[in-house]
Amino acid sequence: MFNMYDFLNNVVIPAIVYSNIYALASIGLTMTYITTKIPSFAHGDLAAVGAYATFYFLYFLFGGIKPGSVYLAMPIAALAGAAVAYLSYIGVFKPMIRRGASVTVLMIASFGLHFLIFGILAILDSIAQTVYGWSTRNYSFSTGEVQIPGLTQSEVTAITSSVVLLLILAALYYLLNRTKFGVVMRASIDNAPLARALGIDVERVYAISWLIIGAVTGIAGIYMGMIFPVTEELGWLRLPLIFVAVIVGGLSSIYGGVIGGYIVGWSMVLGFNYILNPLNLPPEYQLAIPFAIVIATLLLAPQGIAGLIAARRRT
Amino acid sequence: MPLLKISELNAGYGKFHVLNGISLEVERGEIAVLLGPNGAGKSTLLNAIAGLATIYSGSIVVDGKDITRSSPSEIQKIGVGYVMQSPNNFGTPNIFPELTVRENLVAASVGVPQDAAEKALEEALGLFPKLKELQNRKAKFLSGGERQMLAISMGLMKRPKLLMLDEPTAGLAPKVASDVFSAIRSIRDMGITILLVEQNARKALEIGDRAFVMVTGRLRYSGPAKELDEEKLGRLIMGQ
Amino acid sequence: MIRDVLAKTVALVIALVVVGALAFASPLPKDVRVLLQNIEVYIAIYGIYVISLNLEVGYLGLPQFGKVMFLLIGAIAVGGIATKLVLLIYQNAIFKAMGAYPLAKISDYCMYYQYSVTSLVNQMLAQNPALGLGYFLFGVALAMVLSAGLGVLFAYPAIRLREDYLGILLLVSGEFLRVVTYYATPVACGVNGAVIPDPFAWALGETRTLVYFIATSAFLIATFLVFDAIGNSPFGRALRAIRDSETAAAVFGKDIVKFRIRVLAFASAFAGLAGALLAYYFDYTILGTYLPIYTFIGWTMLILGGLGNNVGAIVGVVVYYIVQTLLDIYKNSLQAVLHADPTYLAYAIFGLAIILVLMYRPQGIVPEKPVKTIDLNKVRERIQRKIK
Amino acid sequence: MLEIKGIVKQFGAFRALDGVDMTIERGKVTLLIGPNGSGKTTLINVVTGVYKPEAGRVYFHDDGKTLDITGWPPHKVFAQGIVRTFQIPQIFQKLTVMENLLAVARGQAGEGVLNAMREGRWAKQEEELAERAFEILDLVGLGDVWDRYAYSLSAGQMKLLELARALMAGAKLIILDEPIAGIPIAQAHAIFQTIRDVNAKGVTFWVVEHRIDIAFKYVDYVYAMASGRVISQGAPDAVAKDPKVIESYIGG
Repeated sequence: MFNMYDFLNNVVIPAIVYSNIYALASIGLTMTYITTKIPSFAHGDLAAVGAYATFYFLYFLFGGIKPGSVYLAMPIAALAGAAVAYLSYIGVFKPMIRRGASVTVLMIASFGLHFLIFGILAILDSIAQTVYGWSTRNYSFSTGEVQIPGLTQSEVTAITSSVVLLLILAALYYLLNRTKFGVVMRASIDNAPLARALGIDVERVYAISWLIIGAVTGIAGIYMGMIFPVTEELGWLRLPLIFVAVIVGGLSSIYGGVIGGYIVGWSMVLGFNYILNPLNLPPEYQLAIPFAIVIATLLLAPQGIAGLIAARRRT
Repeated sequence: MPLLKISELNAGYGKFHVLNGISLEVERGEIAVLLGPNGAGKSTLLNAIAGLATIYSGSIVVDGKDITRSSPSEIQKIGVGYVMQSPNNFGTPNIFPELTVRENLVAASVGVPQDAAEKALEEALGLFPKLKELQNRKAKFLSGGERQMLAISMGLMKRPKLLMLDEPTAGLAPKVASDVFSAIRSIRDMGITILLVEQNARKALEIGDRAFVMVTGRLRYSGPAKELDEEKLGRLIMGQ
Repeated sequence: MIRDVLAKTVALVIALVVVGALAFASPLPKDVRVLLQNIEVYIAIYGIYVISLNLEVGYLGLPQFGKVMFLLIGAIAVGGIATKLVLLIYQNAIFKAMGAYPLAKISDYCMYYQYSVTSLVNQMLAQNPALGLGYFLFGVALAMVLSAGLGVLFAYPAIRLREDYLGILLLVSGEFLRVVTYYATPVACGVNGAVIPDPFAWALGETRTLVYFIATSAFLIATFLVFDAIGNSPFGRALRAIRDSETAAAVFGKDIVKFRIRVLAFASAFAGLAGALLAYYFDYTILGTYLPIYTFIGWTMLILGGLGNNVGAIVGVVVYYIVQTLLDIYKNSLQAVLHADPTYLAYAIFGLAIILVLMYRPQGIVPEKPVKTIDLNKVRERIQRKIK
Repeated sequence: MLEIKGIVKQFGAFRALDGVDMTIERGKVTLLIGPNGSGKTTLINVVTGVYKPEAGRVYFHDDGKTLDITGWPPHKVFAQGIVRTFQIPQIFQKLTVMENLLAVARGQAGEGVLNAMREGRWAKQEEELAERAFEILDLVGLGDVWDRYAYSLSAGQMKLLELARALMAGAKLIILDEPIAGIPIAQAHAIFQTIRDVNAKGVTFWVVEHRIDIAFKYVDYVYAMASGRVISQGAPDAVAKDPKVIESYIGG
């Protein structure tokens, strides 16, 4: 018998939360890719930076995490993510791109960066625990979610994360399509040699896009922290799935990445409820479903969702 | 004082030497045409002026300012507009295909104060009424002639003193090409000096005041356009 | 065999003998020797792993971001398949002692009595060194065959695609295989981890380490010899040509897909060998631990040592373990200063090192050398004499 | 040696090649000129199998036999001994000059992964190849830099390396796409002199080049194309004076 209440609680709510998290993380990775052509292995770490910034800020302010307080910290998470992303671009990627580094070399540099950020976060985490007694390891942000009477925490998170995702998408849409900077940024992505010839400082445009990438991913880190334990591995462990979302989305459009995130989130939850559970397969297999999807995507439509949409438009 | 003065310029791309000791002057308010066979280095000369090629020695002075070592954006600020060939030597078109006509013009007005940019935009759309109708269409859906008109308008957005055009009529039907030529004349009448690279030498010499002929990276002729007849041009190009 | 390759191999043998002597038969304090012994085995195993990675990355320019998959396959071959074979061989004896057939209900075996069964099996294997050796070689060979096959299979969807797609696909495939095998208890006891019978159960204590040291060193030497020989051959030259310009290589008749498949199969086989050795040496394996991080540790070693040079690959492994060991030795004092586990410091240091090497010394510690097939100087002289 | 008959190549509504007839004589150096967009590179691409023509045939005469190679894939065209170079040199940057040559030799026994380990199977062949490679390098004037890395060469030397590599690959007909683009004049003359030297050894050349003032001095026969058609052909002097050719460059 179909039970609406179970369906909402076991399928819709978790699917929305997962999807929003992967969508938020995919926005940044897609932007990294379309601006500077780097499938960055350090992308997940930007989310971890956002999560840790939230922690330290809230512990510094309140000595702990109070209901609703993560939203107070959201600007800090965005700022921290933006700062680290900006430094990565200016300090590592920009000089390497200027020297003509190949995609593979940039990918290796990005995992060097992953090691670096990951190591620093872990050390800071230990210091926070041993010196200041802040128990940040394996903590969850769920207690920092706002409380709405009559709704469970998951339901609230499903709503808030959707609102945040929509707000970010609206802001990005406005920025890209309604501001001069947005036009310049799209121009730099579309035809960089011409942009340079027209006197656009393409590197500066990319640097600003990295600020945006870091800010959005830092915010994604807060929501990751609501359902996964916060450690320095918070983002890194999600990275393969973020890659899946981005590839399925087509690596060429932010909105494609969001759709990819939704495909990852829903396929995992639906697969868990309607394939794994009835067949008595271990729940961890839900990770394998998006992996299977990406392998199928590469076999059948390497250009992903965005490619399919573009192809339809052409015909 | 000439608007553009190039002295003993040697330039190319990295290891690839293209220009050998080019010296030339373009006066204010004239249309100078640059002719020569493919591979003579015409586009490279324009790229060098725009700051997009490697300069080994020599100097480029625009409006009394030495721009030999300046960046592309500095050169634009001094007043050099550049409409590249399409596709250019980076393999890209001279417009932004994914942007609308209007957005293309906005992108080309980077660094111009808001009100001046809006004025320039209206002016550009006034120069080519066709573009005004199409201003919200993505550039990739424009015809060849419309694309060239858009590219020329983009070159005008910063109100340059010198506008360089690289083969603006390549691949266009004769009727469309002559529209482009008359547009070039009206741009000159706005007081903008023009340096034009053209395949269609006959047409170019008709509208040009001064002509240069380049062959294999060297300047072979420099003088009034009227004095360059076709026979002479033919001999220059054929290397005899 | 090319003289240059032979000379390098001999140098490697001498180096291994010297450190072996230091570790097993020197007046050094016991704890120092034990430390050395362990590091040596790891260096030998990771040496194989990184040399095979070098053929893919350094020679062919293939973005092998799924390398850990083959350590995993090695572990499956040993802990999942070869182990079961031994259990099958001894099943009657086990039944007599424990009252159950281990393979009859695998989940019970994994959860309740795999330790006691394995210690029983080890006692029997200690009496039968020949069977132990056969079981060891079977596991190794199986790991190599499985790795070669699966390596090609998993790369196939993207083998014609751009480097970034291929790299990500390999990474994701590794994760796919890890998740699927880890949570399938019958493969290698899932979350419990599989206890692996010791093929050299007859050797005890330091002797066991010595046996492993000799075995892994022998494999390292063989691997080095094979990879350096094919690197310094027309084959190795063709790979580098493809790496430098796929367009030109294709124009001159090189079938790029075919070369990619050959290299993937060959290199994966040896990475699988490394995985099998690791599993045997550790005599225990949890498939869930084969995380992408080990791919990147391999890359770190290779980048530091020098891409495109097999000596560099080994140097990179050695440097990595020296830093790691120093951090281990000063662990406590570092911990006091840092207020954190020095392992994390290692991550940060290696991350920074990769970035700095890529930016300021992309050739690594030992730069790539031209392919040496025959003595070209001699040919040159001969021709010049002929002209005169 | 190469006979091109009535080739038509259409891209959408655009007719890039409009019935081209051309003959490349064995043992000669033939030059192809024409303004941008006249269809020169398209024609090369049709001959070397990159594009399939809508109409027309390409015949290759060799060893007394005639092969219809129309529409053959690139590697099969290559196998017949027709090698082309690219406008932008596609050399193997991190290989030495010598390795660049050895890497492209045909039929190497040591290119299989298993044979690679058995030196005995390929060492002798390698010696022979090296000898031939040195001869070719001496011929094109790169003998002194044989052990340098290719990336350290000058632009002119890179063009020579491309030529040497084509010879190493056993080419009977070498198609050069702009062999002296971007090369200083003295070196450009040296390259054409080398082309003549190699030609004297029996290799046929078909050269596309814009810098006609230099090229005309070194070639036997010239074809001029405009708008996808051959508009003139003959000895260099005659073509240079042909009003139709001058017109094509002036008229646009």
